[in-house]
Amino acid sequence: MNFSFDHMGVANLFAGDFNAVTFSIIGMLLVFVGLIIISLYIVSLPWLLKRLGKRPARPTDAADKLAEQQTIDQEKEILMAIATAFYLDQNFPEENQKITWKSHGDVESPWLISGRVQGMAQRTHVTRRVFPHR
Amino acid sequence: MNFSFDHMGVANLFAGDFNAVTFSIIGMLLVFVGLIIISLYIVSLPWLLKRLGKRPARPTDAADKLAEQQTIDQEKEILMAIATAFYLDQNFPEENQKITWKSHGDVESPWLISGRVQGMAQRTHVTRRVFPHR
Amino acid sequence: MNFSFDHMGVANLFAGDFNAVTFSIIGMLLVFVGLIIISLYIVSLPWLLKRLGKRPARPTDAADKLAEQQTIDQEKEILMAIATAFYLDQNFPEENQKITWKSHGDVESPWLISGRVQGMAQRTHVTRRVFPHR
Amino acid sequence: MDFTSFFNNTAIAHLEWGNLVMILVGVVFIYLAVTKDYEPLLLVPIGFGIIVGNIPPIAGMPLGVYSEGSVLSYLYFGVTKGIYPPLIFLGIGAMTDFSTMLSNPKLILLGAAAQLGVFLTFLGSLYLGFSLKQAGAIGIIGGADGPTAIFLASMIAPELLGPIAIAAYSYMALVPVIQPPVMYLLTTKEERRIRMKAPRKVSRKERIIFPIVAFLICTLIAPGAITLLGMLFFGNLLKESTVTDRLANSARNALIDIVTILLGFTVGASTQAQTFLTPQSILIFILGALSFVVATAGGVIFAKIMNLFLKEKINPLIGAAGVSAVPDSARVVQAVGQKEDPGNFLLMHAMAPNVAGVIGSAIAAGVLWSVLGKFQ
Amino acid sequence: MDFTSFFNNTAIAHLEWGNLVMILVGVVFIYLAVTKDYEPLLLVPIGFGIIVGNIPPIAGMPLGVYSEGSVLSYLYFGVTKGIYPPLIFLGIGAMTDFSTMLSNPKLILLGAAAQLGVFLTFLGSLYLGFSLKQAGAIGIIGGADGPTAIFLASMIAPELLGPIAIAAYSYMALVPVIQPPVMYLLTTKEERRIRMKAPRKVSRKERIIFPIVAFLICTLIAPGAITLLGMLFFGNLLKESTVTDRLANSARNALIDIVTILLGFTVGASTQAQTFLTPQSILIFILGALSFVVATAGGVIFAKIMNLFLKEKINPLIGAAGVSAVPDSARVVQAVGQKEDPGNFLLMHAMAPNVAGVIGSAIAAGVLWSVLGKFQ
Amino acid sequence: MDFTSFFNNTAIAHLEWGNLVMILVGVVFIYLAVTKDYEPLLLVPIGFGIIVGNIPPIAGMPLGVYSEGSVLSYLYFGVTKGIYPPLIFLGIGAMTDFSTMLSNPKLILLGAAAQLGVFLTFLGSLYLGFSLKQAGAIGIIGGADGPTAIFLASMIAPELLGPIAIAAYSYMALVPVIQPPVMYLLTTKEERRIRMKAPRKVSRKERIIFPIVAFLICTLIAPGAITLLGMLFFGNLLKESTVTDRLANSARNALIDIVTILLGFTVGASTQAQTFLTPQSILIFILGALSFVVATAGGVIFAKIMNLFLKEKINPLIGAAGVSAVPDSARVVQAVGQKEDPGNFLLMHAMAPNVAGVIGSAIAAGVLWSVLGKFQ
Ligand code: NA
Ligand code: NA
Ligand code: NA
Repeated sequence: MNFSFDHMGVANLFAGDFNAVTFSIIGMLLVFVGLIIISLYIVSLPWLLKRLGKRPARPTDAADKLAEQQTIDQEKEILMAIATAFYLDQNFPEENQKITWKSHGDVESPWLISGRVQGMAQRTHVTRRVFPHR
Repeated sequence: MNFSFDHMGVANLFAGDFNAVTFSIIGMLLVFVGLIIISLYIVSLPWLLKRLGKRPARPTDAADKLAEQQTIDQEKEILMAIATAFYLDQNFPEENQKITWKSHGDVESPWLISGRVQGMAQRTHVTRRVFPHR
Repeated sequence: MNFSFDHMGVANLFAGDFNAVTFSIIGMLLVFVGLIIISLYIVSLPWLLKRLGKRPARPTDAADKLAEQQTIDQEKEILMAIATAFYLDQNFPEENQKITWKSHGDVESPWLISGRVQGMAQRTHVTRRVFPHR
Repeated sequence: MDFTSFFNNTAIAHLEWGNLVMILVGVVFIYLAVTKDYEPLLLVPIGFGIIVGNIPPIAGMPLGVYSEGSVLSYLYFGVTKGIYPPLIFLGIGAMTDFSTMLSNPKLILLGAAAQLGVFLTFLGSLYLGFSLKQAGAIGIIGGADGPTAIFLASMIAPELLGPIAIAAYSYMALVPVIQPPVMYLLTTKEERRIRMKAPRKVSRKERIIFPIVAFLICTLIAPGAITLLGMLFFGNLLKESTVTDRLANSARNALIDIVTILLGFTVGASTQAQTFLTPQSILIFILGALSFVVATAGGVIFAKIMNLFLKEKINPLIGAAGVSAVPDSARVVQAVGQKEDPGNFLLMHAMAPNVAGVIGSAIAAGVLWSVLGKFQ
Repeated sequence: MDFTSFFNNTAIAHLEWGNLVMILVGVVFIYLAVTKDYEPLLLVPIGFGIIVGNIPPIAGMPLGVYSEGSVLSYLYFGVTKGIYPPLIFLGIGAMTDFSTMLSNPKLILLGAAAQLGVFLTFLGSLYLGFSLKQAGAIGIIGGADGPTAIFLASMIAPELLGPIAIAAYSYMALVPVIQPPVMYLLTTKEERRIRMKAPRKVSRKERIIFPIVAFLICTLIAPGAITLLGMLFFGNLLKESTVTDRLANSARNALIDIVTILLGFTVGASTQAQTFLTPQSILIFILGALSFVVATAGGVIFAKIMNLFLKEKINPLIGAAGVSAVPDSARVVQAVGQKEDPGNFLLMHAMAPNVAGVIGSAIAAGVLWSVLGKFQ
Repeated sequence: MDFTSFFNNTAIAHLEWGNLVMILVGVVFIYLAVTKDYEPLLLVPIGFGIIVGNIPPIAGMPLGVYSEGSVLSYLYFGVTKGIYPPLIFLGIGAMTDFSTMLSNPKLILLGAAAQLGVFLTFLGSLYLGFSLKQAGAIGIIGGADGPTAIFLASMIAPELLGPIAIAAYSYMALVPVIQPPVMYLLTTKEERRIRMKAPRKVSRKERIIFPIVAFLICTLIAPGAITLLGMLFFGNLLKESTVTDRLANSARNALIDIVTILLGFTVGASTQAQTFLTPQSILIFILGALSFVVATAGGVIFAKIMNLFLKEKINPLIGAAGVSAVPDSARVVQAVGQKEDPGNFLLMHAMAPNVAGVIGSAIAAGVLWSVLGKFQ
């Protein structure tokens, strides 16, 4: 641990059978390889997503109808959710249900009620989410 | 730790002097006993609270007067608190006292000044708290 | 660890070569010494700050002009910062830059843009900070 | 120092098929969380943890959860010593509202009935040849409560902790898939349409006293539940007392979030294919699925039995919520009930057996621990 | 496997009278916190911890704080190693405003005078036969500062940690009950009516430099105070520098809340009747009460002595705030003063000796530790 | 028990010149943070920690970070075991927006080029006579990333942890002082005036998939980066998935703040003059400064080389942001660019190499660790 300048010298870079210069070059290369692959991945992803996205989208009419139907279904559910909330509010005036919702803000399975209700407020989110993801 | 199917068999449930079936039944019973006692406690608590609550409430007139007097006392204290706050605000314009209050938001002993001032804002809280609890 | 009253007595205060009474007196003195030095420091600090502050303040006119110039420079920078923010907002509508600013809310080096923009809103802070500190 | 030795220092050189399978499992977990909203707070950390845990490490470098001195091993310490689950229970307690249970005490029994899944799975595991301790730890998957399962496994069968934890959380996420078929099978259309009356209001005093008394009742019977129920009811007291709001707030936000992140991530990272992909793990997954089915059936059937004696009938669907998996199983009940009768609101009623199921599972875990803990 | 052996696995079978007494104590703590608002942030966690710690555990199961490998023992680690108190001081520093002290430096001396309670109690404990280290740890109860008391006890008398911690926190909660009689006894009506002038404004620069200089002064004299005062002034610097607002914010919210929960709960859980209900503990409680009385008297009397030399008299009531117990004793001062003269506002004046008392106690603890730590 | 022995129990009696120097350094750190706003979140905790660490402790009292059983030693545990850096990376991941990088993938290469500083400093340190492991740990200072430097040092050269950490953080704070001269030296006025086009918008899907794929790519090549990059990308997934918002929120607030406080404070406290003020430490500081210069030059020169092949020229200034030091070096780029052309907005473009530099440094650290970790 004690440091002294006595050991200074180029020989240190090649001590034992370890060539520190070669190692450094390979190290730099590995850094470049990693980041270049990431670059290539990024470049190709939009293209990949588009190609993957096209296949299920082929029967456009059917898909459109399905999406439309889903939206209608969801809106029904949202209305139902609002009705539920109203009912609960009437019967449990001590804000019980509020706490229950809050406690799992992000977990809306199975019918995603609150998620969709939230979505109503942030329209861009809903539309982005509803169509391409499902 | 290594698992094999060689040890499969009903005999496993009665290995040694340990009867796993009896144990499971007793286990289920214990779960039921615990939750049944909790149910019974819940059923009986309102009744208990009412019975306990009646005794001090007997001399109704006196109690009412006391409560009224307490409310008046409290309102005096609240006014005093507001006066204090105002005084402090005048003399320590750099919001020193704000920080001090904040640091113990929930601890208002001994005279509950800030608690009651808060209460003024949320009236339901004050009334609920002041009368039945003290 | 077992406690008994058998060992009660004044002799305990002088057991071995340890005089507990002397120790307590010295202990109290140390507490006082510490807090008295703090008092003296507090009393002398404003005086010290004033004396230290006077030296650079000597050529008052020049200093004032410098401060004024700095303020103008800063305001230019603030305008530039607002322009930057506007530009970013136009070109990155997905609120990227917001997140980046937020993530290091307090770190505004090197040109303190956001710090000064914040300061604009809380004028007292800016003026207090800009002049006596720099 | 040549390219070959360098290649041996990469992880690709050591990648096995099992790792790829597990990485895919991790990706599926994240996919389900993001697109289906299945318990994302659990599945995202576990899923990414699985991916991290299946990058094959280099020999001699302390990297994985099982590698002494590694950072992940220090973070995993909270799992192996059972520290994270009680802290999560503290936060859950600070967000749980026991009001519906207090206003509907008879529904509590449904939370007891659902523990049938625990004990039948225990017996099934014994039959298959697992040791007593292992069988107990596998059985508790039927409690449908991740923290409880991890806690008991860490105490009596640490060697099975990984698969038990993953199974428990997977099925909790899959509750909306597993439960409805069982519920339809065991109930008639008329039963599913039963409406229930709005329960009474609960006073603040009742809510403050409840966590103290409930803790005493449960742990005097099953002292093994002290740690989990102590924290659960402590958190609830912090919430209900209202004078300790700021503590309850930190418990149900910063504290539970941080512990959830660390628990999920390290549990995920404990699934290195080399030790995880065994017939034993697959058996545990099958037993876990069965225990969820049995627990659901237990709750529903017990509700039907209760109806034989009750004047005001209860909707047997809410028996399914007795498995806990708060609040997902209560939501499944609401969804199934509403499909039959869109004007039927079972959610709040289902919350009563739901939270009672948490208590019931903790008691069951305490009983299993206290008795089985003594065996080898 | 019969009902008898099952019964032996329950906690009821092992419950002793002492446990019932302690559970009742825990309930009383919670009751006082909820209905009287006495330091609820401390009394609720400690009270529930006492209840948890007095469910008799089953032999062989790692459950309690003293049981190796139990979850509670890991959480208690922060108490036994003295880790929690400095973290609490960090948070306190990040919420403390030293302005009133900076604008009124002579009032600092009152915070020194109140440490009389520490040293007299130390001598009294020695007289009664406690060892030097034990006496030092008992004496610090008179510092009226829970974290300081726990820290010193964990360092020099860990065997007394439980009773010392409970005594310190109990009396801190009871400050509004203990102090007023002493204050009335030692002051005349005229003294209590003394009004004090509003102090000067303090610059930001002064407030930023203060924690650094004060830390250097205190610890160069009493290096034993490095840990506590280092954290206290560090937290204060985070607050006053304003450039580290977000750190100060997390320190005085999430961090201090989480540590307070864990500290209170585990300290409470360390009071198992079997080890806690001893004559020794009762003695410590009596000595603790006396030390609070002596500390209060010390502050008030010193204020009266100071008045002999001062032109602008100070109200001797604010001497009582020198015991620390921030901010409760300052509020007691305000309440007592206002009863005599409703227009008299002593609160901010009392904050100066109040925070000075925290520093004074930490110095006293440092001195006790550095000297007594060397004895057996 | 006389005054002399008391004096020997004070810290003044043991104060050395070195301590005074270090205390002054701590004060300067705090001064720079408060008045110049140089990385205050790092410099204030480290600065106060330096002051605390240089109060000379009393022999036999567990006080400092190196003193077994002291509170500071427990808090320092997270530094010596490398636990804090990955937790900080978790929080950084949860606040990092990789969008600009995703929309500008070619700029990522600048983040690779800047790692030249790491490997040249490694060779320089070897030349000066440091051991292989020490040289690797010193080299990583050129990564301009405090947590990465601490992590690698704790793994392969714990004896140099103090000076390496202080050097890394000091130069990160001094980025606005170190980088501009290098940038001016290597670029022409015309180059500095190059404007860049606004990049394309990135979809949510791309942002969610990115952390998973990037983690796999990096760690399959350099498994030594698992811990740091696992946490970084995990945090980013928590943020981008949007279904785990509350976890991301706690990770980038309470968690990272608390860890930053503890890390900065204890790293500062590890600089006791008696062990810190050595020729070795000074050498490390000189090497650290050089590595920052080389890294900056590497990034700028590589950008100029890229321009030889690109139709749409990039502004070579943004190469300087490849050193990481997020987001300070990106801001330096913006400032230097804007001086030349007030209408030129390089900040967002510079963020791409900036975050790429973080990934690049972590890969470099993983490579150094996996190869050098095997030597004595
Ligand atoms: Na359950
Ligand atoms: Na005190
Ligand atoms: Na870097």
